[in-house]
Amino acid sequence: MADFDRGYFVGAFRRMAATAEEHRDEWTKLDGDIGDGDHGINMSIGFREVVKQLDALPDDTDVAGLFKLVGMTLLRKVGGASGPLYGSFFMKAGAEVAGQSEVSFDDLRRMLRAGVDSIQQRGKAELGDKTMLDSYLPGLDVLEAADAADPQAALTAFVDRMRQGSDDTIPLVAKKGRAMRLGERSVGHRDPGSQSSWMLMNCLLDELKG
Amino acid sequence: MADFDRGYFVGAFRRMAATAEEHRDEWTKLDGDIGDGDHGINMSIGFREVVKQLDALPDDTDVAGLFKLVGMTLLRKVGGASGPLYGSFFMKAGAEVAGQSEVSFDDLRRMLRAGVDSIQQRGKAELGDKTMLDSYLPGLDVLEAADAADPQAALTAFVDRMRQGSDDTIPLVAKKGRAMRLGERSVGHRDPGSQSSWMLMNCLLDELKG
Amino acid sequence: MKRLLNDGYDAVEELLDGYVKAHGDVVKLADNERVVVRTTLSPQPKVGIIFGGGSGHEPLFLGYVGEGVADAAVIGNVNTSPDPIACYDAVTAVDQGKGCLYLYGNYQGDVLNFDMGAEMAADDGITVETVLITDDVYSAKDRADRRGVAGDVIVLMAACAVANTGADLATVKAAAEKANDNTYSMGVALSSSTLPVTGKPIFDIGPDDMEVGMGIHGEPGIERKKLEPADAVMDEILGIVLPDMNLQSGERVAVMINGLGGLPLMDQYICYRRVHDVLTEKGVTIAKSMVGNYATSMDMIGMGVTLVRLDDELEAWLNAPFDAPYLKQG
Amino acid sequence: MKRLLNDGYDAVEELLDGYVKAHGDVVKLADNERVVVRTTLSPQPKVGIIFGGGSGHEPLFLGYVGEGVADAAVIGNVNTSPDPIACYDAVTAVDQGKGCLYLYGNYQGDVLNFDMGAEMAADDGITVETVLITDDVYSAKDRADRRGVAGDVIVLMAACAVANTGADLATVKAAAEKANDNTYSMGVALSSSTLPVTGKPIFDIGPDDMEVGMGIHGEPGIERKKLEPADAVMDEILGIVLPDMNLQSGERVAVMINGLGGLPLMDQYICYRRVHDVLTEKGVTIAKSMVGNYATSMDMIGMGVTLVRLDDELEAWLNAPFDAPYLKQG
Ligand SMILES: Nc1ncnc2c1ncn2[C@@H]1O[C@H](COP(=O)(O)OP(=O)(O)O)[C@@H](O)[C@H]1O
Ligand SMILES: Nc1ncnc2c1ncn2[C@@H]1O[C@H](COP(=O)(O)OP(=O)(O)O)[C@@H](O)[C@H]1O
Ligand SMILES: [Mg+2]
Ligand SMILES: [Mg+2]
Ligand SMILES: [Mg+2]
Ligand SMILES: [Mg+2]
Repeated sequence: MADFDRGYFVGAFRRMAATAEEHRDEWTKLDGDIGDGDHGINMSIGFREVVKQLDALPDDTDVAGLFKLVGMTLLRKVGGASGPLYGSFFMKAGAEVAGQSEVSFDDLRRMLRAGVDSIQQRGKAELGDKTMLDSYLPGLDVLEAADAADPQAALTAFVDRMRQGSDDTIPLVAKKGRAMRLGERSVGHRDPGSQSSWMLMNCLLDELKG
Repeated sequence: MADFDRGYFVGAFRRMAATAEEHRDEWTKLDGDIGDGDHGINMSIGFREVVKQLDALPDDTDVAGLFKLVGMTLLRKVGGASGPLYGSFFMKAGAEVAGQSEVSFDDLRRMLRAGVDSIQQRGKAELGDKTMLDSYLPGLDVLEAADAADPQAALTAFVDRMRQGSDDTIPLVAKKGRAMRLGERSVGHRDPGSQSSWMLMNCLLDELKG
Repeated sequence: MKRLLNDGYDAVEELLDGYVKAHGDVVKLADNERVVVRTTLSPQPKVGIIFGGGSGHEPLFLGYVGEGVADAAVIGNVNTSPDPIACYDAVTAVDQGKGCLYLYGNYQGDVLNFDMGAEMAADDGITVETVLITDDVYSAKDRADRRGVAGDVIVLMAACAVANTGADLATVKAAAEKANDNTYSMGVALSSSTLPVTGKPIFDIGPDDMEVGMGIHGEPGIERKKLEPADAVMDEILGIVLPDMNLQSGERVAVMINGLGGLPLMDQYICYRRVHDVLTEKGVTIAKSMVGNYATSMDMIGMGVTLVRLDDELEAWLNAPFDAPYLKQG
Repeated sequence: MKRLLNDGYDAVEELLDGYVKAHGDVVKLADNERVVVRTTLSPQPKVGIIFGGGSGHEPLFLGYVGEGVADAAVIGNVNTSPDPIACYDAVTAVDQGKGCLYLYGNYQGDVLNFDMGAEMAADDGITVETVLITDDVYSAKDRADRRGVAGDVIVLMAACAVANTGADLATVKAAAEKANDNTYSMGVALSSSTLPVTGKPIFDIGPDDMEVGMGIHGEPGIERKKLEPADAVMDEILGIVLPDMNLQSGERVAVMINGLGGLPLMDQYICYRRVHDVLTEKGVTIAKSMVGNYATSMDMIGMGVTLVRLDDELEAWLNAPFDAPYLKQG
């Protein structure tokens, strides 16, 4: 059972920052179709600041501290719905492993569950409301059911299921967030947060693959 | 020597109104290139009102009164440089034949000269300044030199020379009006007022031809 | 469409820096660079009025910070709710011991962030109440679900008029709620705005089309139609807003025509004219008129109509003296 | 670009009708439908201040008619000087026996028409003086040949401040001349405006181009260049204006950023910021700042910088109290 240390997570966060930059216009376009066209831009603004923070990361920062820093940075810089949601996600995830310098794969699963719980607590959305939860929730179930002996396979299944969950948002009528007011006009469009969330989680997998 | 009565001039003014309408966008485009893009629009605004006035023309209006009415209407409705210039042109032209119900061809030549004098007096432009005077002035010289026995031929020569004068504005550097501040950038463009003026005078000819 | 910017990532900070430099006699940045506050607070302690939302709606929200108007504006990224720390910092910057009122348009992102700010303030023992502005008639059937558009300014005026009397937080909140309950808006957009970071429009729209029910963020409207003459568009808007507010002959209203940024004042007054004529014809009295760019979407071509049903109290609030760079009267 | 109008031929009349309906407490139409006048003139007789020019520059000129500001605005067709009868009718509507001052931008069409108006007024025994506004630095080498752009508002403020003291016509005229002599503007356009009658732009311009030295009528500027970032454009403008006005360290100025209509306030404040920083760096004091759409060209995307060299007198004039719908201070 692999251990995930601070270096691993720093690497994953740098990948997330690169992903946010690379997919900025794609996420923005998705949000333009059924939202206000800022999702990719704001995630890129947030992760640009994350990179600055990582570049100046104090040596004594542990995993919990790192997650708190990333969460707070997103909270401060992103705004909108996804700022507090992603911010809480990372902060709550980190809080699960306070004081630990390394985390086990089971710890990681607990972290992600805690993070997703906080999204749900803050945003009060349900499965099928056409939000990022439509990728997170089914993904987490798969992750938790997976064999802990093979984290890479488990994370692969997790991300694949999240991606599938994102695809599944396309035919849905939005019930939360800005797209909600579009009603039937939201049908046929992918939810932008479901796309950004699987792509960000995919960075955990990529960093593990190295 | 043909006489020109009120009916002739009413007909000519209606033709001018139709011409202003038809060439509105062309004159506007010319003015857009080196001016402020309003010449055709404002002439069409003015002549639309002229038509309204003609439709309600009091029976006792003589030629001088008709010209005064048209001049005043353009003065009131056109604005810009061409409002007072065309307005004065028609008012002064009419004043030459105060009290007459018909005018001779010689009267007509005097009218046009008086009108052009007033343009020059108001606008203080010279030949070659790239204005409507570059069509009017050489045109008038030809008209005055022409054989009074054949008004149609004389008016044809007049209009042809005006048209030529308009063509001749193309290579000029503007010295008056809005285009003046463009300096060399006005070169290569036809002066819009030189174009509208020959086209309007051409209506005198067309009405004569019937 | 074209903009005149530097790096789009710097646009909000440069806007705020430029704004406080231009209006340094009235406002400054709080310790938080996303919080615009009055240089000096009211000499008599009053409820702190905190107005906010995304940037890109200028003069909303920052233009309404000033004497007798908002005490602070909290500014987010373009079209994006401000962050919770800025929401909190605004409270600590302006609270005078009487508590604060958050006023912002009803968008989920804003609710999430402002609520977190209020929680943080509560931890400090400062009471923060919230009135969500919900004037956009076409955005939802129930008032509570509607978004806030130009009605933001109306609700702000009412809240500030009452706060300026020294009233307590509950009274100020009730005034804002009353104003909100009586405010009805609806708009159309003829173009998208252009985002500073991408330099691109948010959505495409045909040369002869308009988006009906457009908000002020570039969210799609509720319906896309062929563009019609101004009078027909006003008739269509009034045809929806008047029944929704059930406006009767003999009633009194305030009318606001709000330009979204790229629509000339000429067009806005032509729109106003039609609204005026239709209401007058209907026997409705227009007691107050406001025309201009109150809540924009940067360079978006479009406008909205806002009607406020007035009684004596509400009319007096809207006619109170205000002195902010973009709201001066009395 | 798109507009929200009815028949373009009716646009000016509908604008004026809408304007006086919206602001009926302040202004009305004179007997001439192209003349906007104050509903009530100053109780103390003063020199009548008559401001005017084409329409399509709103809020210029009509937006500045009000208490302590212009007594009348004379409005022409779009981008077109008003007619002489309107110019004359404005005089008879506002003259209080102390004569009137015509204030307008230096365009030949305006000179022709206003001069005729003044001649007609002279026939009635009313003295009308004229100050031509000539602030557009890039439009000509000699001040007397320059056109008037946003400086119109600066000169108006000075003239009105002095007229409000009850000063005689010569004194008011001298104040306007002093303000004009100290006012320097220059602008850029990123797009043409859209004409109401044709629904089309006046000129074409590439997606990456800007027109430098653009006026407010859609006349071509003096040079076409590649569009640059805001700071670079401001540096270019200041690189021309500052030497022209020979501005020295230690001097004091008013700064106006004038939006041409389609440029968001966000961009305008970003432009202001650069101008502020460059002037401050140079040791120049900014004693007054004005940012916004003061003199537009309908939906044209663009802006201008106006600098006014101040002495105590001029500064006091610009800080006088004004109360028109689009100019309220003090
Ligand atoms: N209540 C919610 N619960 C979970 N996710 C949500 C909720 N509301 C919105 N989201 C997610 O946030 C995304 C939009 O983020 P963003 O564009 O940053 O916010 P905003 O709508 O404020 O502009 C949506 O695509 C959706 O996935
Ligand atoms: N001083 C002048 N003398 C004669 N004609 C002039 C003069 N100034 C301008 N014009 C004519 O007027 C035309 C422009 O008319 P118009 O577009 O209506 O005026 P404006 O420049 O005020 O918009 C020019 O093309 C020119 O022919
Ligand atoms: Mg969004
Ligand atoms: Mg012209
Ligand atoms: Mg947003
Ligand atoms: Mg003109």
